[in-house]
Amino acid sequence: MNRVRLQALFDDAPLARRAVARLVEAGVPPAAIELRSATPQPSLPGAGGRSWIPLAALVGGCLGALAGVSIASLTALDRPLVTGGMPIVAPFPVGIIAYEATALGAILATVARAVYEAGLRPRRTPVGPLDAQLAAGGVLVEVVTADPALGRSCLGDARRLALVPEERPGS
Amino acid sequence: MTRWAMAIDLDRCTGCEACVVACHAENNIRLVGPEEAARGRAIHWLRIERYYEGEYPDVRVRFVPVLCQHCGAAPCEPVCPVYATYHTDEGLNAMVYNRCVGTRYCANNCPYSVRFFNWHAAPWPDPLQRQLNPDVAARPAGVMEKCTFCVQRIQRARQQAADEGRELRDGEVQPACAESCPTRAIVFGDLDDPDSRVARLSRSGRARRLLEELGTHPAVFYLARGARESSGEP
Amino acid sequence: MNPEDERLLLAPVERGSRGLRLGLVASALAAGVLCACWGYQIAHDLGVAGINRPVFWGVYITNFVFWIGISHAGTLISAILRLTGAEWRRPVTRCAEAITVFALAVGGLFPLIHLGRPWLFYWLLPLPNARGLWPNFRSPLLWDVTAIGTYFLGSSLYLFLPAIPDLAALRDRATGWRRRVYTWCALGWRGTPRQWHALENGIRVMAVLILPVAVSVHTIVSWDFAMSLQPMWHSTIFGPYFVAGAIYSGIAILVAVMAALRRGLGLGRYISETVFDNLGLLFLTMALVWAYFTFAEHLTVWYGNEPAEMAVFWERVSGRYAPAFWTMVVLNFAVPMLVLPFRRGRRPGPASLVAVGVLLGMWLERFLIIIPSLANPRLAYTVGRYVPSGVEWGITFGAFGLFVFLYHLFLRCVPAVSLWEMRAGAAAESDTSLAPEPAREGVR
Amino acid sequence: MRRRRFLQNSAAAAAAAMLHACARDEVAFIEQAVARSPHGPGESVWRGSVCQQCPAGCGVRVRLVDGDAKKLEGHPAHPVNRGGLCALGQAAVQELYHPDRLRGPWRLSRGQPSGAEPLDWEVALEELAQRLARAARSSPQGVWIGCGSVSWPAQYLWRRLAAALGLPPPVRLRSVEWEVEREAARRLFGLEDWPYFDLERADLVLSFGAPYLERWRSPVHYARALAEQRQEPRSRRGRSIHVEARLSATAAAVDRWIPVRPGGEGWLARAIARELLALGRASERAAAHYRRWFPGPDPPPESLATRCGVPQEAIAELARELAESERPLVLAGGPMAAQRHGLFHVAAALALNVLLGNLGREGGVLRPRRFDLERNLPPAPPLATLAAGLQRLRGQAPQAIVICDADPVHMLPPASGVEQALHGASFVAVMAQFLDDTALLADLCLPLHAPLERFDIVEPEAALHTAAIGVGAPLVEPLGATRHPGDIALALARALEVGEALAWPSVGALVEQVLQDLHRRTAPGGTGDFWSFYEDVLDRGGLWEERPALDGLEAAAPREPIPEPKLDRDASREPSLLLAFETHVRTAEGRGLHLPWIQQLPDLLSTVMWDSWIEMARADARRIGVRTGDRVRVSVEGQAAFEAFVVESPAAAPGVLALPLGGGQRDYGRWARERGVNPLRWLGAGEVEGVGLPAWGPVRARVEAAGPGRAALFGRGLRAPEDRPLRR
Repeated sequence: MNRVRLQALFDDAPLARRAVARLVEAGVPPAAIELRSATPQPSLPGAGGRSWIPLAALVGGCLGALAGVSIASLTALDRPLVTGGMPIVAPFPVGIIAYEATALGAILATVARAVYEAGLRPRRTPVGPLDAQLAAGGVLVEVVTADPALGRSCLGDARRLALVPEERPGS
Repeated sequence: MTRWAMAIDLDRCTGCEACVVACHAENNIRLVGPEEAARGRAIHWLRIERYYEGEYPDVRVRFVPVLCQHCGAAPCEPVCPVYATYHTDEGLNAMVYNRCVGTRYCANNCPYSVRFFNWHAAPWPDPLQRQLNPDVAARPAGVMEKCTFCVQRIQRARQQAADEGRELRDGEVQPACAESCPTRAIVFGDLDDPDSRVARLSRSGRARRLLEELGTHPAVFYLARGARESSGEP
Repeated sequence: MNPEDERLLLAPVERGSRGLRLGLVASALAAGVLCACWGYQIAHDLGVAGINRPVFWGVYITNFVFWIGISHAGTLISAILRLTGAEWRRPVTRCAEAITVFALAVGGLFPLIHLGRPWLFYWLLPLPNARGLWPNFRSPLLWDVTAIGTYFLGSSLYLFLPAIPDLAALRDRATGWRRRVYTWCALGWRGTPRQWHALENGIRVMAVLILPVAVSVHTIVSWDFAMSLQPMWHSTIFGPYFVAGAIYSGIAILVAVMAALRRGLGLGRYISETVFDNLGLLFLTMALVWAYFTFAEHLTVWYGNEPAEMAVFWERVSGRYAPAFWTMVVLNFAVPMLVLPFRRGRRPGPASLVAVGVLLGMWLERFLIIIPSLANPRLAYTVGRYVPSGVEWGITFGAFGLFVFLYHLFLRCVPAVSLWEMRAGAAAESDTSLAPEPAREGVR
Repeated sequence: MRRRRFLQNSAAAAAAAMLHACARDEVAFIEQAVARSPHGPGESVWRGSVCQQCPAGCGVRVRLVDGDAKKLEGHPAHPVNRGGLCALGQAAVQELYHPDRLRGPWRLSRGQPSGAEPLDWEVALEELAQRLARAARSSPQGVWIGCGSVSWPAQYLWRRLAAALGLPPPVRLRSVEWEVEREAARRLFGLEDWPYFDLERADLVLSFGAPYLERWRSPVHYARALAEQRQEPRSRRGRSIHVEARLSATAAAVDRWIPVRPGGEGWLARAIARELLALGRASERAAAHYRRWFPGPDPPPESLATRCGVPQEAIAELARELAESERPLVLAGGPMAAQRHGLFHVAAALALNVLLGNLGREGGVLRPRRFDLERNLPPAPPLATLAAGLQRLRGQAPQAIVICDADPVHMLPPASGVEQALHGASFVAVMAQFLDDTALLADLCLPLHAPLERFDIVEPEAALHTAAIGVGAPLVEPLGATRHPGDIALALARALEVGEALAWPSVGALVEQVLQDLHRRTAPGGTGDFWSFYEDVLDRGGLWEERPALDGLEAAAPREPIPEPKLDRDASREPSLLLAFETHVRTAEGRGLHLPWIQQLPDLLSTVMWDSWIEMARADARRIGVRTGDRVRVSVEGQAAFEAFVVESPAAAPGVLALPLGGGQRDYGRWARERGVNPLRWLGAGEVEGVGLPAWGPVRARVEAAGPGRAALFGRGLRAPEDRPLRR
């Protein structure tokens, strides 16, 4: 029996939240529900929670610093050429290199972590009829279910409602 | 341990510039031609700087032969990103042509302006190339060059001494400039050997060094004009 | 924010315009000049440039410092504004960050252009190699390489991260190959609360991280000079001096670019007078800071009265370079002081004119810092002269072309004003939603 | 041993094969030289030779690698240069490999580029022989031979050839001032030679115009002497004072420079003499001599002071210093000698030595010592003096002119009439290494060996108190089909059937014979193996007495008085005075300027490279609105003359313009062609009184701005930063 994808566009976050509540009561597994918006909606479920990005930045920074110090000093020791009467491993330059490397490490770690936490990876995403209107504001609630009636029963107060037959992989 | 150094007696120097041509002949220094020379691209590893003091009719002129000072703490060395210039353990400020990528930073950081850049490749119209010194590399375009204290002569002398199984003698190594000098104003030798002529001259009361206050520890000593005092001078 | 705003902001990307196409072609030609001149120089050796002995560095390094300075517009400013949560930042950030990335790209070319043997540039990178030799990290040039590398990477990511939602929006509207490209770029962005959360956190942390890098970059550029013994280079305040100058010129180009976008793409509604008014105040402040540093620098030299330095000093203020020097003072100080304090002076028209003047002035400042010092070395016998050659001017001009070209490409690919941030801004104004409830478990 | 056999063989071979003898024998010699060297390929071989860049005759050591000459060094033991070698000498090796050297005989058409065609030596020599024969037949006086070569064999063989053909003796081609100095020496000291000035042992050296640290006589020798005079063993540092209108490199290097009014040198000398006589420093006899040389009444001190432009008290002080010093020495010469009153200037100055009584004394003026090379050779009349030669040239236009290794067109002012004569003559043959201004006017151009390619003996032209000769042997293969000028003379002798008068198969053989003679005379009792002596001489590149000797020198009994200039009111309306000067590398001969090393050598004071320049006072420059590096147009005595770069000098006297000698060659190779200005072309100034040579010297001139230029200056800075005037 084929499943359908229900899309409901709500004007604001509270309405959307209530709709989600109804769906869950109606026994829809939370995993089947997805919320989307064109602007950050801090009040939506899932928007809170703690983020490990700062920690990642810290770790990345430390690794970067380590890399910086080692590359600046080990390469010098590898070819111990004295120049300008300076020590072979000169503290100031090593410090400067380490400083930049720290920043680099932290930046890379931050981006990587952010992408990971957002679960982003290059892929196609199915787009329903209502996605385009999301830009004008509001919150989109999407349910993948076997029973189209859910739409009317739980998502009645949506501004717009749409129903798309779910294309099966392989069919 | 050897530390090569030079002493130039300004009381003997008459500014005849024989040393300049000798340097060209020894080190395969390229001809740049009038146009390039007018653009400030002439290359003279060794130059006689002249400074006027006073105005006509009572004018004095000072000559200072200026070449690479082979500084003990050379400002040109640390700024080279590719180690094209570095310090040998004999105190020479060595220049490795084929490491150079031509940032010209060393030249900017040399307070003595004794570093030169090869803005173009060197032309040697035939048969002029037959004069080229086989012991000295010709420089490609895009690299720095400067006085080497005639390192090739140092090598040759050391080789010969080794062949004869003995130490280098004082005065055995003579850079082209010193050897050509009509007045014997230029003395070259090992500063670490307290009895070498150059060492004794460096202790003379007339001895000065160029821009010493910058802390570059130049290896070239200039003996001021005027009567020598007996102390120590050979 | 309604659909026709949307359409207007996306128009350059989706439909383009005659003006844009023309600009693209023109700037491409200008960039061509750079390629042609550089090619000629590589073929005929660096001798075709006007640099000589003792002026070993000329307009190439001037351009390098200038463009790296320019790059401080975007990232630095947008980061500061984001962290301070200034609302008027919303229309500014994107086009500012873009300036950074492209200015860095252009500026980064010049160290290569000025190399005697540019094909060996990779010898400056710490790569394992046959010569068994690593680069010398004691050289400020290596500090440049690391700092600018970091800054370029960082600010590119800092431009990309906030652009993801807009790329997704473009993906959803595009078709054909463009859709495929955007799909890849948008990293499958869907706009779920969790994604928004991660994105905003990421941006905030990045803003914190990029600031010290930006500051360090131009400090290190200044150290290329300050580390040397050249008269009037060996100065302790060069770091902050250069950073101030960089931000100053950065704001100048930001003002100029935004005025251009405003007229060219008709974005007046978003890049509003208030934006210019605020930027103008920042601009004025930096003018004062720059003037303060310049004064301090010259005062200390003059009062110290050290012969070698005085030679350079007089060369600048009353010698061969006096015309350039006083032009710089007028453009960078007098004019801004006369115009920017007044609200009407901070309007797009006058402000952008002042900005163009300041850009020229700052270029001159870089020139005046580099050339007179080199032309008057400590041993006065070797006094030098420097007249840039046609090739050098060609490359200088071409660099501007290249920048404009890259910026045009950018306008054709990403909306110049961040859609979602504008939306968020609009939403924030008209936000009447109730206090958020605790989020439900397990909702993705 | 192998050496001897080789030489005998080669000599025999040479004798047998007439014309190419020399060439073959030389090649053989080189092969031998290389074969004999213990070093393999790529190794350096050092051989002795003699420098011929100027008449000083320095001994050199040549570094050879694989048959190519790489570097020249001074010979440490040679009395002339004692190990030093000047810029020009260093550059000789570049001349050897100059791409524009003449590598074969040419038929030229008097400067027209068209019609120049290469010839075989046979043809060339044949033609030259016929022309000479014909001219000699019509009138021996109609053949004019000029010789500027410093090679003794060249001079001797050409003198000998001229004699054999019944032609007048060849003319010594030297620049005017050399001849004037010689005339002064003849009149004061009765020398047919240049006196030697024992500078090293003098404690006060007063020089009038003589640029003895630049190019005068032997700059290397005198520079070294000055250095020693200042320092080596002596306890008290010697003093040196230089009198000249312009601050020359010599003036800059000595302890004190006394600027005089151009043309005032002689009067300063007279003023000093006056003081010395007053101080009673001079002996009766000396005073008497002086009175006969300068019979005219002494002008009053103040007038003398104004004539030389030196304040009276300065003169008095100078005289006192001279009078008080133990071993004073006065030198004179240089461009000053070529002025109209050059003889007066030089003589008046040199006469001071007589008054100071330092003739023939340590640190004084000495009689030069020479090996008499020709004692046991077939006699040949000496070279005619330049004055006599020019006399003859002006007398009747010669039919045939032969010039050997000199560029009279360039080094003599137009008034000498050489150029017209060359144009007028029906046949001109020039022996030269390069296509110089004289060769350009030739019908026949015969290319010469470079010194390192040939056997040679060079006598220092201005001899020392130590007899010395330099001996050169062919050390490198000739670059082209070139010859030794002496070998050309020998070939001509054979072709003209006077071979028995010049019976040497080659110059090499002549050199060998002379050395044999010298061996007999110098080696104790003529003992010792000649061949080892010969080899030793060739290896050292010469033969010289080990220690100097003091040969007495007396003041010559004055015959006629020295002509004094009469005070002529300067009628000219031109604002400034233009004079020419020598530098280390720029002489009237203009030799060396065809070498890039020399062209690119920054002038010591102006730092100009690659061109001529006009030196002037800053104020004058400002007045006409030019600054260093700009171009100016110079007009001499009212007519437009030339353009040159301006160089402001803090040492230039207001109203005095100075222009370096040399330069302005029409060809002379790619690096000299049309470069700079030849002052002699413009500075002609009547005749040197009492010598009969065309004078050149200060002329009235005017300069005006001719637009900005880009002079090639190596150092633009004039003063050390700490000397910068304070700005207020």
